[in-house]
Amino acid sequence: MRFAFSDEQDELRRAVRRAVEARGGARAAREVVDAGGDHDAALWRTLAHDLGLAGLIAPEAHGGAGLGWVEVVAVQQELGAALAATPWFATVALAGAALRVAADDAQAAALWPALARGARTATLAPGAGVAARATPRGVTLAGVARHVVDGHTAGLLIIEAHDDAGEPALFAVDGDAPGVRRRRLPTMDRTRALAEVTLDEVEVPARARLARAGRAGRAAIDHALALARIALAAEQLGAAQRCLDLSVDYAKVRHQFGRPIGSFQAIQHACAELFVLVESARSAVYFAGWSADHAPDTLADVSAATAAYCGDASYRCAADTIQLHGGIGFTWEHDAHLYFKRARASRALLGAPDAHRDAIAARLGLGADHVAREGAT
Amino acid sequence: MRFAFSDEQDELRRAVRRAVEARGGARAAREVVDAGGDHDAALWRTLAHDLGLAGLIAPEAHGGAGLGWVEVVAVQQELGAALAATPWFATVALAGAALRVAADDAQAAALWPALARGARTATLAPGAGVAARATPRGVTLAGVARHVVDGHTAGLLIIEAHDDAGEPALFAVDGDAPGVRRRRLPTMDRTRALAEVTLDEVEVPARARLARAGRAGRAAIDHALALARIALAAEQLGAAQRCLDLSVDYAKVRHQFGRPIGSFQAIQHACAELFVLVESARSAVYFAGWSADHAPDTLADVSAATAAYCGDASYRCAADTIQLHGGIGFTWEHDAHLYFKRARASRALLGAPDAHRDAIAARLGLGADHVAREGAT
Amino acid sequence: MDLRFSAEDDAFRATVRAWLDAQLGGEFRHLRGKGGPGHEHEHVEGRLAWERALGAAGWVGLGWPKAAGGRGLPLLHQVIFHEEYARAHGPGRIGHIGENLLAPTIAAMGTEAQQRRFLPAIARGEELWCQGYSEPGAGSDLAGVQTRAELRAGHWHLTGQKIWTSHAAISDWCFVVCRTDPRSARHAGLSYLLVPMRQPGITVRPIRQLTGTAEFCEVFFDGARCPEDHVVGAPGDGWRVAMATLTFERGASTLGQQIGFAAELEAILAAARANGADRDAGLRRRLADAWIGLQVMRWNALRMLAHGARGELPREALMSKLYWATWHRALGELAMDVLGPDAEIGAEIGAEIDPEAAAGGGGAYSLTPLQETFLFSRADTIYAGSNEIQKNIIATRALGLPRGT
Amino acid sequence: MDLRFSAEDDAFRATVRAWLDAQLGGEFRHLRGKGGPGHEHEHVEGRLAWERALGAAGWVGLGWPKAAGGRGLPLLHQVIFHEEYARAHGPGRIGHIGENLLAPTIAAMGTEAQQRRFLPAIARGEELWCQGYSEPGAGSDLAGVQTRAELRAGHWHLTGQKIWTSHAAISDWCFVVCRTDPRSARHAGLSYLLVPMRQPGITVRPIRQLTGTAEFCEVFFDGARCPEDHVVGAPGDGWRVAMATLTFERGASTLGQQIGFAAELEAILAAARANGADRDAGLRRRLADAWIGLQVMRWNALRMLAHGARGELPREALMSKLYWATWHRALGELAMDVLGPDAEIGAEIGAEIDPEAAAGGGGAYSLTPLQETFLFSRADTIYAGSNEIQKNIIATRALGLPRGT
Repeated sequence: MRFAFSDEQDELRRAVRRAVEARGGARAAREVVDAGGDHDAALWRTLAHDLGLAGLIAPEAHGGAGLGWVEVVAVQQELGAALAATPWFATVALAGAALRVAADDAQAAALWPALARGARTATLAPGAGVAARATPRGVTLAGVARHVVDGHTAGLLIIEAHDDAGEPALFAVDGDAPGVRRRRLPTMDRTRALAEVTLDEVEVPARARLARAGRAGRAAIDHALALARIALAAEQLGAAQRCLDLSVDYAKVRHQFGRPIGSFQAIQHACAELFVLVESARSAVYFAGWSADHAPDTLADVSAATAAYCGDASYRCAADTIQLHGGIGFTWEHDAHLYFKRARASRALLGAPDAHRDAIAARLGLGADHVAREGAT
Repeated sequence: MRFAFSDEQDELRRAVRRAVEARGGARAAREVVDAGGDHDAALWRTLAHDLGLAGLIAPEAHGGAGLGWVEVVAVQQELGAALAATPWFATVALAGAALRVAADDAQAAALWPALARGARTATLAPGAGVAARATPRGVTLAGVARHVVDGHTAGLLIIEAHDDAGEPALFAVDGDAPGVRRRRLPTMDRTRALAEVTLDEVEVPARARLARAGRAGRAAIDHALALARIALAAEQLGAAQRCLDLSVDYAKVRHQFGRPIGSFQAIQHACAELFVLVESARSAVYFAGWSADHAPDTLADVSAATAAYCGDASYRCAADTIQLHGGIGFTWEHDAHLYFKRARASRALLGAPDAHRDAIAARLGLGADHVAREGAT
Repeated sequence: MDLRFSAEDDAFRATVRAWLDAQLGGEFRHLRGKGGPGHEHEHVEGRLAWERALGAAGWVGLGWPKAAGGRGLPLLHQVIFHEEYARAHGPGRIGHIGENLLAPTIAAMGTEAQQRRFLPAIARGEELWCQGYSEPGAGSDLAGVQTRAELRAGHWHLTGQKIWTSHAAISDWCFVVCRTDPRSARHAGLSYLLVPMRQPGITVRPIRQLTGTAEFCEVFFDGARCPEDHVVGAPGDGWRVAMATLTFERGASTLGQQIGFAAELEAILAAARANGADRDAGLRRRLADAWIGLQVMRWNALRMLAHGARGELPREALMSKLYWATWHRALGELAMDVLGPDAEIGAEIGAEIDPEAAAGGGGAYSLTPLQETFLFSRADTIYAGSNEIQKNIIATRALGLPRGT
Repeated sequence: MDLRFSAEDDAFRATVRAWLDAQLGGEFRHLRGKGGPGHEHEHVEGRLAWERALGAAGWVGLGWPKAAGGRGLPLLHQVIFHEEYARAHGPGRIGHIGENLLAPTIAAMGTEAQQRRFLPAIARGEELWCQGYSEPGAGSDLAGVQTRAELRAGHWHLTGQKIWTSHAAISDWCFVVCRTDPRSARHAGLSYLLVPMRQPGITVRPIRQLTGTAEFCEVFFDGARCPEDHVVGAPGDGWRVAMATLTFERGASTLGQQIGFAAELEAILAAARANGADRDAGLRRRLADAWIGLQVMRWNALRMLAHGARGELPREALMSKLYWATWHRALGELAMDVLGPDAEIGAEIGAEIDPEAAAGGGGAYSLTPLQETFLFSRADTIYAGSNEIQKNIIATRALGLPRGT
């Protein structure tokens, strides 16, 4: 049993860390924010081209490294620590998860190479806002997907759409296809772009529907989301760890009443509680990453538990980091607010913690006959 | 504006305090518990006969003092501080509230005098467990009322029963009436007796139905419960204050690491948080007591808010009192567990805090079309 | 126990209401709801005029002693004024610090000359004050102040830096706690100086906060001066004077503040009803709990004020900052959870990002009111005594626990 | 990352399981699920026999060095043993303190004579040990120990009082931290003595706890003796030895403990399904959260154990006591909230109070298992290092924050 990254996985993690640190860590994200930009293009170049990470999970046959979710976790952890503003999350952890789960061989061969080369970005638009209508020529998609990560810049959109019977499926749509309108939404967290994607009777061929045998429809979408949530949780872990580090470092040097504030028990206990959250989040994320690759049967529960835990833990770490820094933590100049806003946004992305708890409760057989009993009273 | 007891009210409070202290405070409750007894008979004698408090809220015409809920609050606060095991709460704050709200003049004249003299005890059994069936001779009551405070010893039972249409009403039933079976339940908190009262086709005359004009049915029961909850909250306040006092006193004298533990910030902050809870509970209880007498329109909301706040606050104070005392707080010998068990039991009596929150949410118009919307999906 | 206002109280309330309605329905209509915490940048010129209008109508200094030029009204009347002010959506009071902190200090501890010089201008709403307490190295720890003042040729010469100073850019004066005995340490050797802000040697720099706006300032003193007699109390007695200032805030504005909170809560309730978040039982209970928390806050305030009207505030008043700050911060979080994924979306939803504003640095960062509540309320538990400091104060002063070492 | 057990691990597991099934399905069937925290009064004689059976079968001292008479098994095998033990509902281990605390201490720091004298009897399950650390005036603060021992004529003579001592009434031996240099203070001048419990001069008094049962004892030393050479390490070196003892618990039993927790949680889930509490969305989420918390606890434990198998436990292991104690205490509260008003009702529901038992003093106080969990778990956050102490330890040792003064 080995509950830690292998040497290769850890080298991958360190390479990403070196890359984000070369860009100044969170300073790069801040520059993107201050300029109203979409991404840190330089960092993306390094990740995608120099390190070849755009193809991290792409099959080797399609130009990728063919690695798994433990490696995704390793990368995301470091990107989260620096609040990296790149298309990596949407391209690899969102769209990539969907392709991994649901694309058949022909679709994989058609879609992966450009993504793996870093020549094209992608995203996933889950939800019930888009309708799919079969036509003689293929499928027509119509509706609005909101809160789509990088939705206005992604070259490839993987869109959840529902047919007349309410059955969902995933469709690969070119971001520039006729009828696709997209606009960036003004968000509180400016380090991750969200967009509204409107599909105005967009016609796609039938083969745009991701259709890997036995891995389509609701089950495929849920599986892809389970993977995506683990990647998001890894990012939250990295950010939470950084928040704790910032707080502990500050508590050691900031003096009040003639002593470092870190010698006050109130500060010590607050930091200790964050430590518990961070280390527990780490155990969860690592376990979930391993489960994604090796234990599909329990993945849904493991992912939901990890997402619920990390969503709350990272928010709490970021919020307390402001408090532990006092006035300075409240300023635009300090990074604390960037972590705080990212933590809040991430906590509502791909389902809030309470939604994950509801899913687990349902699987535990709680409230199963809720409606029946309600009806009886 | 005067947000404090009047001199007379405060003298009443002090008289009760002297009475419970003369009995050794919580030690008297402990003796009742250790002996498996029902009540502290000596204290009840003092309260009912020496101080005349059995008739505190009874109309003067029926042998009482004709006072109001601010006075009830003053008494309950001190009884709660000592965990007094007496029939006062059930007789005056439960049954008395019901009579005050729902008894017509003839019923008041028939029922109050024995209660006001302390010659008879009483209780209230709310809930939906008992059915009322009209007969040619009057009404037949059948069913089971559980968790009835002092239900096995009370001379007079005020029982909520529902007719075939589900309409509730309150009925005054003699505790020894044929068909009434009662047994004390084994409870975790032994300082307040709960009983199961079984009504096996108990026949009562029609005049047993409390029927004050315009104050019957659901509205009367809700009003009585609103009053009862305020009395319970006052008791919780008294107990919470005592827990805080015990904790602060202990923190001043208990030394660890060469200094009083009360000089450690962790202990200081825990105590400070309890202080906020206790003082806020006091504001709520006093305001609610005044509202009971002077602001009937807002009473339901004020009572629910006070009950929710005080239920949680007193539980937290008692729980933290164990923690603040360390090992000694966990022993049978120390009073902390008596307060802890009472706080837990009280928090579930007359509705849990979440139930009060649900009631307030409904009045705030939240989830009003819940069922309709659920049905539509 | 009697929680009703008297007939006299009600008459006073009617007078206040009539005046406010006339002004805020008329000449000053555009100021309704502007300014206040998180919004101090709004309509500054208009609000300065409003201060003068308040002063001219006799609404400044309601609680000051008559001898000091005030009206000597009882605490409950002050409370009524603030309640009505909030109900009428009166704009954020730029004059608050001069009226409620500095003026009572001078009235109690200043010389007659200081009283004559400073109080009337405050009462007229003409001179604005800011507070020079915090420093980068002395936030919670006032005794750690390092700003120095040296007496030379009849003037104090100041060197140092203050921080978290509200209204510094528009204030005429600042009361500054600084070290006048260079060999002193901690509480000793501090003095309380009255320093004109409009002079060379003072630089004010706004601090941009996480909301994107600038609520507080840094103030740099580099050779700034004030006359020798602009010291309150004796030189070296500044700690005592500074502490006294902090006790003059009697909480009269508390109920007004709560009316603002109630409006925020109402907006959140409306949002929950509108977007269906109220179908979630957990959110329903949190909303109900926020409502309960606000009622309790009101009852606490009434109790403290009713007590305070008869003399010193009771020890229970020590909890009010901790209570409201914690409640309000949780309200901000609740607002976001009610809005769900839409909580992220800023004010100009439906509009593209303005590329010019974005290029100007800082990006266009236009928040919705609930986003502002959420973000700005993070400061509530930090400024004016953090939650940690408040708990220290309760533990030692209200509960008598021994000070930590 | 590889979270699978190896084939060798699985084979070991099968061996353990077979033995346990045979014993706990046969001769020791009546001990299944008996004893353990909150239940130490149950079936004591049977559990003593069980200890000897474990010893005879070679299940004691799995992790001790072979040189010390143990089996030197890797940590993961110990973990497997504990998991299987819990799954088989093995009774609470009376021998735990001797096996897992005292024996490794003697193996590491004792003399050869001490090892020969004491280890085999522990390995055979024949001699039981209790721990003499806490005192009425020194709970969290071991350096405050006041129990004294004086060396006279080849024996240490002990005077003083220990408290919170589990199994004191049935133990053969106690390792006692006491002050052997009367002029010493704090950490200096303490010694770690091995004291026979069955002698005049030792009085054991059970401490009745809030559950009504007696889990812990007080131990009074009044002229009790032990031979001069029954000191581990040098006289005066007791602090170092005592601290070493605390590090020997490697957490091998952690996953077994969690299997017990899982059974409690399952009982609460079943209660919620049965009484309809699961219709309440708030309770549903709290139940799901308890489940999540337990998974995370397991993942934490696996991570620490997998790491610990390769050497020292990582700093993250410092959090495990705080985590499980806090989780378990919350579980107890959740159980009560799930049961609602019925949570109050004790075990003999349906029966009248037994008047005789009641008259015997203390009342008949028979709790349901969930009530016991609720009440006993209040101790979890206190004993073996309170939550406050655990946070101090994390802050200073794991995070390197400066010690408070």
